[in-house]
Amino acid sequence: MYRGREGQWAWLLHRLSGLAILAYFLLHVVSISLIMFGEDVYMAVHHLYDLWPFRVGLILVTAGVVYHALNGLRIMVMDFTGRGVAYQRQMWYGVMALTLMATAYTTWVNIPRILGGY
Amino acid sequence: MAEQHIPLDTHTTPPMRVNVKILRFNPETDKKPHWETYPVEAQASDRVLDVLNYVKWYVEPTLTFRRSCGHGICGSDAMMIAGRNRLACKVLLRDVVKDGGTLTVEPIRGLKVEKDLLVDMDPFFDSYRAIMPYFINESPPPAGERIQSPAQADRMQHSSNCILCACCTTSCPIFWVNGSYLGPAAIVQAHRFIFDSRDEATNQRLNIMNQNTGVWRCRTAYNCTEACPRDIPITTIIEEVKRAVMYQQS
Amino acid sequence: MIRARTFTDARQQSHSNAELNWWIFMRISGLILVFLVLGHIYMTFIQVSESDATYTAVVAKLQNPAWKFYDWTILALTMLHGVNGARYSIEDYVRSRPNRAWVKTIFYTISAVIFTLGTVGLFSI
Amino acid sequence: MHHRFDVLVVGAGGAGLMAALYAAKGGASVACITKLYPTRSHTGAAQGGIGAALGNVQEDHWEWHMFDTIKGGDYLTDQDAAEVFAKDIIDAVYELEHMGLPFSRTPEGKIAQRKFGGHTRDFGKAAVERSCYAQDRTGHMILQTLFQQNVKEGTTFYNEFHVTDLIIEEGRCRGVVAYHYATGEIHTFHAKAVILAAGGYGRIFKITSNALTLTGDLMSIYYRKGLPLEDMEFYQFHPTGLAKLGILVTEGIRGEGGILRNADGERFMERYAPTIKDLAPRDIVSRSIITEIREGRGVGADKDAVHIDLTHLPREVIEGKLAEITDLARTYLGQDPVKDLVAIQPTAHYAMGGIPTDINGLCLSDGAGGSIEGLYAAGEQACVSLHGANRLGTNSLGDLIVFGRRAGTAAAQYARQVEYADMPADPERESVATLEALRAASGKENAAVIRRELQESMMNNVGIFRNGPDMARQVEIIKDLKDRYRHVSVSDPGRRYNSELIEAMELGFMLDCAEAMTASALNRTESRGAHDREDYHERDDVNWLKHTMAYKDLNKPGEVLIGYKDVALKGYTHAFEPKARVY
Ligand SMILES: Cc1cc2nc3c(=O)[nH]c(=O)nc-3n(C[C@H](O)[C@H](O)[C@H](O)COP(=O)(O)OP(=O)(O)OC[C@H]3O[C@@H](n4cnc5c(N)ncnc54)[C@H](O)[C@@H]3O)c2cc1C
Ligand code: HEM
Ligand code: SF4
Ligand code: F3S
Ligand code: FES
Repeated sequence: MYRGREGQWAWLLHRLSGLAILAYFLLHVVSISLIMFGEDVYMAVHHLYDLWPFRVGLILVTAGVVYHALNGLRIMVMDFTGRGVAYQRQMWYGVMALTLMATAYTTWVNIPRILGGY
Repeated sequence: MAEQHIPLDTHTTPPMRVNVKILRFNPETDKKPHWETYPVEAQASDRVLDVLNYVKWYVEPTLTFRRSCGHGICGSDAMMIAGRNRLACKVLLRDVVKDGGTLTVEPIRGLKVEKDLLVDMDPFFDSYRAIMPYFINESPPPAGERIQSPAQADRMQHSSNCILCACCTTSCPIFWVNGSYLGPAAIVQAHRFIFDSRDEATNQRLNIMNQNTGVWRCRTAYNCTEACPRDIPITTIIEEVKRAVMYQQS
Repeated sequence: MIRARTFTDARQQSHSNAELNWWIFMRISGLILVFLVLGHIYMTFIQVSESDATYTAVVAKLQNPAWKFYDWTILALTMLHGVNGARYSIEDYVRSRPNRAWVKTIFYTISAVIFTLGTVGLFSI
Repeated sequence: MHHRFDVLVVGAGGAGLMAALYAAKGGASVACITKLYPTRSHTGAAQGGIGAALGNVQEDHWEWHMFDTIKGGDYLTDQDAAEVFAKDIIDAVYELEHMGLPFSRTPEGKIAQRKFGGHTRDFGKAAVERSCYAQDRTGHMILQTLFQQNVKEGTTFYNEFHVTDLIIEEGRCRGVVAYHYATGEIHTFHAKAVILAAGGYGRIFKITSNALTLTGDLMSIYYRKGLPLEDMEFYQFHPTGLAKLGILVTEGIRGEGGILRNADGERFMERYAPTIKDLAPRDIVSRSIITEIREGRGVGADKDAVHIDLTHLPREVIEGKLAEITDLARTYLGQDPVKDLVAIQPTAHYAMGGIPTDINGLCLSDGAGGSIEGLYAAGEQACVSLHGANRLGTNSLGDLIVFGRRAGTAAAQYARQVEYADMPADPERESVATLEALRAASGKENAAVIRRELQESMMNNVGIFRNGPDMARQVEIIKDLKDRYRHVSVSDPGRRYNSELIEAMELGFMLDCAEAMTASALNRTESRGAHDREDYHERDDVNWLKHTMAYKDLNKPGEVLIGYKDVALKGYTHAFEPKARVY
């Protein structure tokens, strides 16, 4: 592995998170659009989401989206301001910290739901 | 002079033992690259190039790599040292390996390995040529110099510092997987002319930069900036070019 | 100029702002999506449980044209943003030109189908 | 493989690229053969600047520049060359600017200029700002700019081709033979005119500012044909090389106000050159440093260096105008010029001598006006004798530009007038034989060991201070090394990128250059410019105001025949009488 620094990992995570949420997004659209075939079809698939692996997966998707969104903002700041490039490293640590916090919060909220099967 | 800081004598740095682990490949005899390790006794202040020369001269004469100036000015000896692109003559041993440790040396990525640490540089120079890397001003020159303010000259200060060593381009993850990206080195060269107040081909160069193979391929991974032995703020330069293209088109 | 070896090369080299426009679009759409997508996730996954999105709940919510519009904007923007983002990856990682064309065609087709499906689904209620 | 071009340029440093450009402008088909990628040439290492009397900062005149050059060369400079040079260089610098070279600027937007050792106003009155610079990477900018212009003109480059032989028959050069590093093939190049610009040979010394690839290849090839090398005894040691490493610290640091201090902190140059002190020419400063060291006032573990003090200069100057060297000191010594004194030591730097040429670059075959038709030389490897016994700082870059241009123009003109002369039946025969002999030699000698011994002994015996007995010993050492060289082993049998073979070949070239240098130096029983003999301490104009021409004795291996050539003591409009050289 090339020993790149923050920028390389920021980019790699951005790309992976983007592709991962795209994959989830495509599935999500398919499953939601089943709504046009009536309640039975829709709910049959929807119940799958109650299973805990799916819930954990959703937490990860949330983490991915939050990271991608915040890092996307970091990229825009870099693209349009000189300071953005100068402070890209610090901004990335900020992005990581906020992502962790958001993920922790989402997990915290969802643990009782997963445990309670709700 | 009493208050002056008299430096330590830096030439008597402690000796150290290192294992130099080199990714070797000779297409005439080998099917695929393989690692070879050479134990070497050296000084902490030795350059990695000194160590490679030592191995070549006294241990394994077939070891092949490029080098010339020995002090980071010619750009011959770009290689991947301890996982990062650098010039072998511009890193000191003490900065990349501990006494008794192992130092890995590999060829730079994304260009065809010809032998050991030596790669085919032609694609790299093809990209360079693609950006029209020469001053263009067809109006008849004055008798003396063309006037340029110090501030205007400063705009090129960083980008004109490039020695075409390829450390940057071959550290870029976008370049590794797909050689069609012109790469940071070519963009730095373009920047040098785009921001030269005397040059008249700014629009053509921006158009080249605006293509699918140009600046838009850069995903701001910063490996280039970290790798540049001339401390050129490459990502900043690429971003300046992106903006220049954007403003030109709007 | 890079020497044009094929017709596609030549066309790409003819002056085009396509990449610039997509680059700008990625930023603008991204900026909007921050609010839409994070809002959507907050409302459907954090504030309430995912399992609350039952058939009845969804139908009820979509009675409001404002939500329809909200959801469709997410659908459209994310679709364009995500598909273009994936195009970047395809152009980077799929090396041979013919393969690249194939992969892109298949990928665009699937995406278009899913986009239609989503749109129809959204407006069928 | 066989190629054919009107004009061939060997070497792609400043001189080669300039020559190629002008040959192309002269309407010739041009190819440039270089053993490195062009931008790797050592011209890129030049830092300080290029001297030209533009007068952008202070009044200046080419006559003053001409005078300084001649005086700097200790009156061994050919004055016609100096006159042409001092006039032409002004134009040439403007031309570089018109090619886009990013010079530093004065507040009015003109090319910035600064002081440099030995450059004075009013025939020696006081230092003058004459060196045009682009921060402290003028050579880098020149190399890049000239390469760019060659890309623009579409010059054909043969990169990583090592020239192994010149084809000279019946007094006319017909082409060259080159070894292709990538494939191991021999290529022959047929040409109407050939321009040699392959740089210096500083690698024969242990401590040097020169690149590992500067091994005097073409000088040696010329010399092996029984043709003369001029003024080989004059080799410049630059006073300020980074201690132990030899990496050059630009003279610009003295120009900007850096002060040399010995172990006692004393500004010792006040004793050796009271008028211009630290700005004295290189040979004087180098000798002063060595004298300080010999008298026990050196610094460092081995007490073999002195300090350069920049700490009184503003940080902006150190990090701005002297950025390159600041970086070098920080990288290699861990010393920061802003607050530390940097340890420096004289380093082998520049060959004043080389292949003799007239002022159009035409190669001379003897000291009496004979020449080789169709063969030109320029740059460090040539000796128009602009630099005489000692080169002034910034005059080498000027030399590349002015005489590279003249050689290019002259070669193209010649090529227009003549037809291709026939190549011999098998021009590559000798090169193949040499290389195959090296490959086949299964001796026990290690090229690296021989090279190291050569470098150490040259440094000790033919270095800054010289004397008869040491040099006589060195003659024997070189003979011995040459004997051993015949048994050198090349263990890599490969064809592709055989760097071991190349290094062995280069060692052969180095041995020849060392041989010519030592013989010339031993022969000259006086001290002049860079050539300083402890046993003949005075300059001797009566007997020695003449150029040395060293010929290889083709009948007796290892022997050198010495001839002479007159010094041009008059220019076209000006002449400067030899005087004592004091600063
Ligand atoms: C560190 C340093 C700093 C300097 N600073 C200054 C300064 O400030 N001002 C100044 O005026 N001068 C300076 N000089 C001196 C000046 O830079 C050099 O003398 C000059 O650059 C030499 O240029 P060149 O074109 O003759 O050769 P080089 O630039 O050395 O080029 C030699 C070329 O010949 C080619 N070559 C060599 N052998 C062969 C072969 N066998 N076959 C094919 N090709 C071959 C090489 O590939 C290369 O392209 C400095 C020198 C050094 C070392
Ligand atoms: C939520 C707010 C979002 C923001 C602020 C955002 C921002 C960005 C930006 C600025 C880029 C361009 C990166 C570059 O040029 O280097 C990008 C790329 C990308 N985005 Fe988003 N995006 C968001 C949401 C999404 C969503 C929901 C998806 C998935 C469908 C997605 C998928 C991608 C992909 C696949 C890429 C390409 C990544 C790459 O080429 O490395 N993005 N995003
Ligand atoms: S920009 Fe820096 S890393 Fe890239 S080629 Fe130039 S000097 Fe090397
Ligand atoms: S590493 Fe590559 S992605 Fe851009 S910032 Fe540098 S060129
Ligand atoms: S040898 Fe010249 S840059 Fe390293």
